[in-house]
Amino acid sequence: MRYVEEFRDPKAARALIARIAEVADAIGATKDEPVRIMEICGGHTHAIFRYGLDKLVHEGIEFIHGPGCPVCVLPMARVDECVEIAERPGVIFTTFGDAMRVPGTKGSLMQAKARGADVRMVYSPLDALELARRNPDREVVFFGLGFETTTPSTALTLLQAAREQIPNFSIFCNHITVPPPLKALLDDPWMMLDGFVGPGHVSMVIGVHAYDFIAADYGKPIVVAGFEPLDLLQSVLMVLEQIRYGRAEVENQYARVVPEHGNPISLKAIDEVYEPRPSFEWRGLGEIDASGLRIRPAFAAWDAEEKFGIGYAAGPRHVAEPEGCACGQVMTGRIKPTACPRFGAGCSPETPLGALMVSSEGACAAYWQYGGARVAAE
Amino acid sequence: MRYVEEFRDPKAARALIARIAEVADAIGATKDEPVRIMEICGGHTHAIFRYGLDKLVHEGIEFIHGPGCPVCVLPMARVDECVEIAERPGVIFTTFGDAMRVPGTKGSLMQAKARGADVRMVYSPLDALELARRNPDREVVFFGLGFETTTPSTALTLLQAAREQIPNFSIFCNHITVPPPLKALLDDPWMMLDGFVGPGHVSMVIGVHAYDFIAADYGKPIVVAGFEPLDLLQSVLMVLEQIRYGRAEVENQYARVVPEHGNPISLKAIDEVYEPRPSFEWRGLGEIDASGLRIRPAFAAWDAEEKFGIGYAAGPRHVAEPEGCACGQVMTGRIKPTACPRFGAGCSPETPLGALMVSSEGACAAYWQYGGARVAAE
Amino acid sequence: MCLGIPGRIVAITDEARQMAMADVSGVRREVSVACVVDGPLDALVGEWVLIHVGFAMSRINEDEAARTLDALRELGEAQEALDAMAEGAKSLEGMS
Amino acid sequence: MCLGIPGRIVAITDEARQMAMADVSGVRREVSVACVVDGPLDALVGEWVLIHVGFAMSRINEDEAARTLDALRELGEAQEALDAMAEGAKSLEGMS
Amino acid sequence: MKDGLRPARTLRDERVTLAHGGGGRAMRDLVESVFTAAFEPPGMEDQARLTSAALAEPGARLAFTTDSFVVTPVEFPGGDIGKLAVCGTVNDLAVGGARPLWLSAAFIIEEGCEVALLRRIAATMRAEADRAGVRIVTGDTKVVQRGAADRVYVTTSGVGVIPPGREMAAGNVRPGDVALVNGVLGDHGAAILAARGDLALSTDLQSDCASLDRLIEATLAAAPGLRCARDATRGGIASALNEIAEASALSIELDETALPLRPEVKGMCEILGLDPLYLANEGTLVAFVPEDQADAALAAMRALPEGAGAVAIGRAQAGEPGRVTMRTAFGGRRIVDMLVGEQLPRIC
Amino acid sequence: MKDGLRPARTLRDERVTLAHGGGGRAMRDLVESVFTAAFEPPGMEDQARLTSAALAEPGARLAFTTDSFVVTPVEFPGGDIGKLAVCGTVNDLAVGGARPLWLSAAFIIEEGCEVALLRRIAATMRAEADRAGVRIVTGDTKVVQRGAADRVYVTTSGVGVIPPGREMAAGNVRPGDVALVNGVLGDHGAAILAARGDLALSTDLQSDCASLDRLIEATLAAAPGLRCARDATRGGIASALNEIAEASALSIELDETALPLRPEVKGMCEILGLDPLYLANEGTLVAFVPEDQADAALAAMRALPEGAGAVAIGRAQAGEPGRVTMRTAFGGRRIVDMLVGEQLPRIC
Ligand code: SF4
Ligand code: SF4
Ligand SMILES: [Mg+2]
Ligand SMILES: [Mg+2]
Ligand SMILES: [Mg+2]
Ligand SMILES: [Mg+2]
Ligand SMILES: [Mg+2]
Ligand SMILES: [Mg+2]
Ligand SMILES: [Mg+2]
Ligand SMILES: [Mg+2]
Ligand SMILES: [Mg+2]
Ligand SMILES: [Mg+2]
Repeated sequence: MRYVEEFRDPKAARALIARIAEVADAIGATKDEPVRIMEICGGHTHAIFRYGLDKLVHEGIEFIHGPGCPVCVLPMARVDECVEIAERPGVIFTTFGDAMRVPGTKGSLMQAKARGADVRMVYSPLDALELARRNPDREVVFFGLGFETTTPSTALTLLQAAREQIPNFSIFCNHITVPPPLKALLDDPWMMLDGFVGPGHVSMVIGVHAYDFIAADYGKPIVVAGFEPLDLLQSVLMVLEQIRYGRAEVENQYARVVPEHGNPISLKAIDEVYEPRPSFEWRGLGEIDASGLRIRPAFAAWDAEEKFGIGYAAGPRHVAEPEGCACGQVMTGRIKPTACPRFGAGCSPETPLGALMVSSEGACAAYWQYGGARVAAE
Repeated sequence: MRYVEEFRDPKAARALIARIAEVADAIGATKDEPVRIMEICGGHTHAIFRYGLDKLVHEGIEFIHGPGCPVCVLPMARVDECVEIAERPGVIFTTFGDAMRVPGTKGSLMQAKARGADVRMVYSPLDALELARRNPDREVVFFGLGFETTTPSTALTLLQAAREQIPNFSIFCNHITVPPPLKALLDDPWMMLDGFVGPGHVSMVIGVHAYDFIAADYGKPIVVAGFEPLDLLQSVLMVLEQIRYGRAEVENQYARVVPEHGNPISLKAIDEVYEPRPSFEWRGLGEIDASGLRIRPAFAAWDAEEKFGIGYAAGPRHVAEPEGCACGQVMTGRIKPTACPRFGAGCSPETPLGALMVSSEGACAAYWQYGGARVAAE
Repeated sequence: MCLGIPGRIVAITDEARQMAMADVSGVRREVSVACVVDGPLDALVGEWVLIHVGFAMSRINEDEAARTLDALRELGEAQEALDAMAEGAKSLEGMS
Repeated sequence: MCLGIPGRIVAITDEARQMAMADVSGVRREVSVACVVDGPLDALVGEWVLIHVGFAMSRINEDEAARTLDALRELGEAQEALDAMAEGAKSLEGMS
Repeated sequence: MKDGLRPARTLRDERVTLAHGGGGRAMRDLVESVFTAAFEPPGMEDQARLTSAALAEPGARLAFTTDSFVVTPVEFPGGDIGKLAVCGTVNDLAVGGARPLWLSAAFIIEEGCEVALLRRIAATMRAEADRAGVRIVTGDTKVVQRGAADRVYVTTSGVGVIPPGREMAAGNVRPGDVALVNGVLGDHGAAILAARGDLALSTDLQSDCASLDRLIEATLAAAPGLRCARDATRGGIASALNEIAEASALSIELDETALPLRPEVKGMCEILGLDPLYLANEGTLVAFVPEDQADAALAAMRALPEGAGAVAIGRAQAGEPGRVTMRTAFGGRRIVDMLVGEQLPRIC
Repeated sequence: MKDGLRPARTLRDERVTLAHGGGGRAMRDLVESVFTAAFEPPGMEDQARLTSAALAEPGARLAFTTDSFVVTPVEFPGGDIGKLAVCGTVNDLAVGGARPLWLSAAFIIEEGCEVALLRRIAATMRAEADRAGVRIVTGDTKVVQRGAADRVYVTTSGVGVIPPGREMAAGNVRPGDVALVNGVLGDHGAAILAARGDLALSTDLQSDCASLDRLIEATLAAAPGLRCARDATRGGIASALNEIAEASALSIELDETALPLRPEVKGMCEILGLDPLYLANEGTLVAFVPEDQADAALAAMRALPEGAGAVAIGRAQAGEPGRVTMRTAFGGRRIVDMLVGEQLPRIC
């Protein structure tokens, strides 16, 4: 697999690991006083565990798993609204598979499906649009979920629906943006991060300068990274080098995919279709200003919130998170999943309490599945 | 079972059979020159075979099986129209079970169901109306089929739908009336009938005087009969007695159920909802004037012909009957089923060519199932 | 044609829609009594009716039923006497 | 977040809708190329793109990829040399 | 968990989702908590491993049968699909003279099916298996999309042993043999028709669903000449008799007055225009015995609750091979043919 | 007909209707014309009656297994539901060391199903049964309403004989034993995902669906110490290994670089975010052999087409009972847990 397998080369990995260790030692990182690097993106969390990178790198490097999983930060109230829409007669509710198992107070979409709702997994919003074309007597709703990487795809799909004037298609928009929660994290006085590995696929759309404030305003290094293990290791090394030499810059490890200024066509589509919401609720993080997108009034005909009078269109609604769930603290890097009192004691992938245990991107699920907590240290 | 089992008493049956034999001998009926009595009604045909009456009575009595089976006389074109309606998206097509297997050029309703049409068997038109109430987003069509016995039930159901203003219910009206085809039969110069056993359940609605013309104009005896074996035997005896004494009257053997003037409420409902069609096609008999009913324009909203622009509303349509099928000749008593060249040779209940082999009331099916042709004479 | 079966009205279930519960040998079904009402609905309870496709189409006339049955019964008894005579004749034959 | 995978455009399937067939290790899927067009669609055939939820989101920059890989390869070779030295040191140890 | 051990198997879900069919832990939870908990199979390999002294006896034969059960509704007066699935397969073994030993049970479950329903079904299966002295030793579960099944389907297969020298077969019937049934006809079919609800008929009828292995052993003990038996399931007694007539190349004549029928079954048949001879039974068999053993066979049947209503209903005759007829109450005679398709309720 | 004999069994219908499930003549037409015509079972009683010298051998055990097959689409590259149903049950017998002898086959058919499809399925079943040397000896068909099944479901049960002294079981695995697979992983699951069409992915992948009885006999001959084998069906190789680890109270370590995967399977997994270790296989097993017999076992497998791609993928170890881990390409180690529910395609 071109552009994939080259970046999984064990020889180069060993070299990077050795260099990381060198630099870690040079800057005095130790197990007890580690350098704390947040990989913002759940995809990076997943890769770290899949390849066991956390165990391979110097013990003075601690990965903090950030909030960059759109499924994990989805608040219960939004899941409930998905279920409500899906259970309306005549609706075909389409979603990425990730969202099927996230629990709300009325259960998950998978459970709604079992109760009779017509919930279908799709690979692409374009497939949902095609379903709408083929089922003119049904209302097809697409659960628009994701960060800037995914937003252009739903925007372009909506524009296509508008061009074809497909009346029975709408998007339940839950798109969110990466920079605002990072700002919130950095503003938290309790926070102690030394650097960031940035989500490469977000920057593929928005470019690298969206993170300038991290370096400029907060003095933290950030390296925009690809998703293969060598990408991650190289990015960690680049963060460490910045720390070693007292730099705080935005660097681009993933230049093969990420243009400095992002993708203008994608950005234009986002801007045409969406506008910022005043605020949006993040699971575990609460309401964050201007962190969510909504469909512009011009496209209200394809906005499921307007069509069904649900969600923010019906006034904000808050649902309490399950008792004892420490998702918020895990997501902000305050504790490791294993430190949550419910981890493995009531909360497991079979019976997830929080979204972090549901999504395969979630830190808790990753700890569970790949044994971050359970494989005996080598 | 009160009012049923008393009329199945073997002792009385033997007495009736003996009396029938006496009278038959007295009037000189023989196997070669039999008295030919038409039981008009398919229900009577069924009972004759179910109880083996044809074999038990004097060999000088020949039963001629009349056209009184609404399923048997249903022309292929109407079956095709049923299938067309049933195959429209959103339609729930409801029918009595009898009509499920009748073949049209597009197969039967059962085959349409197998291809995907939503065809449901109901016991009563009221059950179809209830389906319409419960499925407001579907069009529920009831296949109104039957003689005067059944017509009041669909009329009252339609009136109920109109009272409740149920918009998604309609009746595909195929109701027909008994007297016109009898007149047609009697006008046929080829016809050689000596008397009739009349359909009791029709007279329960229309009374006995509807048959006055048979006695008055054609000089043939007719006895309105019940459906239990003693009813039938007694009625045959009554016909024979009329013949013996040269009478031609309308007699009522079934007075426990049949009032002389029928049922005024039923007659009123029929008259309110239906009007005669100029003519209607009968399978095997062709078009017969004023032999069918249609829904009055005032109730067009519940008339499936109007709603779907099908059937007589779309102009009459004729479909040729299958080649070699002698249904018409069997139904007019010209030949016995076993004389049909296709009987058992291409036409059997498994692969029926004509409706007479499909309906369990049909003479061919009765011959087949109960062995009229196949049990060795005792 | 037109399967009909005697049943007994055991209860009125819906005055407005003229619906009643009928019993046929222990099988119960709600039927319309619209065609057989001629006074207060309650008066139908206990009555025998002829049922077709979910409608009570006719009330059964008990007197007429009895009349027909009596005639048949007489015939049956006469036949029995005849049968007995025939049997007697046969056994006499057997003796000869 | 945001699973993305490199694939190669092998054909244009719908000019009007800007759809193309992409190939990922022998798996083919129709994707939108709306985000990566900058000229005639046909020019995309043969190009490598990064695919996410049915959209080609970015063209892969072969030069940048090569640059990154070269750096990694150098590192790897340096490591190999180091490994060999370590191995040598170890076998020397073994001899002692 | 924190110690790395697997959690104890629990199933908290109220309804089955597609996750329970995925081959993972959710499926194991379902299987262990619902099915193996009830059946207690001997081991968890992909196949049961079994030994039986009876099977090893010289001349003994192995009997093997299968049936899928798809009844609607899944629970009905007198039983549920699980009871049917055990009785049906036990009976298909027993009517061949086999002693039932082991059953398999495979479940196709519709997404959304209530777990509590599955537990009830598993419990009745275990209870009925215990009653019949068989073990459910292996099984399977699959979950299909909503709308791709009707709550749950059960397929059972059965293995039994036919003791040496025992040879019951439809082809063994001889002219003069008497046809016996162990009880009333048509209860199951009529009860299901009513329970389905779409004809809005209600009755107090119960399915006759029962295991008949004990009845057959008792009948064999009393009437060792027992030629054959058939459980009169789909297609009713008429179909069973037609098959026997065909296999034996004889004719069978029934006596209408002898047929045991409940008033409710007659009533339902009159209302809907059905013939009770074609209604399904699930605990009723027809057996043929030599005339001189008929009384002994009937007495043995009647000594058991499942044979309390046993009567002779007709006999086999030479000639007219394959034909079943019925002598009607007043001396008529009519063919009792096989059903063509299924019986449809009719108005006329 | 005019002479009163039954018509020859013919089936002219193109599609199955409810009439074909009614227990009457239409059903017989379907069964005889489609299924018994293909399977040629020994007799038409309600149960097959069977004898086998192998079963009578002292110490021999009977193996019994069942599975329902509900795959969508019913026909797919590399096979159809019938081939799956035969291979799956043959394999569930074979992996326990049994020689498969007899199968039952029960069909649940959706109203409207094409008769031609059923004929094709019956033909592949017969062909695959012949290949595996088993006979389909008994069966059943049921027809359900449209929308109450997905064209056709097949449940097969299998009976086989485990020769005296042969004892393969997951609990027999010992530390140091080597885990072998007979070929590439995940082809079936990936081929079905693509064939289903709703993700609009197309590949040239074929299901690996195959009978493995011959392969197991050959492996046993070459490596008599063969501890156990499991076909890695639903839940993939990961689930099979977890079950073995648990049953043997050992841990198993896989070597990521040794896992045989086709590029297309890797591609599909990358696109959808799936893990090939959890993809279903239908002709792939994992077997454990003592280390000193591993090469002989591999050689024996590789001599057969269904084992041409055989490789060692890991080994059993003492400690951490029940755990399966994988050594990643550059030395990391991660747990390979059982799947929880089913793998869902993901975007992130
Ligand atoms: S273990 Fe469960 S409850 Fe605790 S933080 Fe993780 S997901 Fe939330
Ligand atoms: S045998 Fe068939 S073709 Fe001939 S008259 Fe009867 S139904 Fe018609
Ligand atoms: Mg069977
Ligand atoms: Mg059976
Ligand atoms: Mg049976
Ligand atoms: Mg299984
Ligand atoms: Mg259903
Ligand atoms: Mg199994
Ligand atoms: Mg299996
Ligand atoms: Mg298996
Ligand atoms: Mg069967
Ligand atoms: Mg379907």
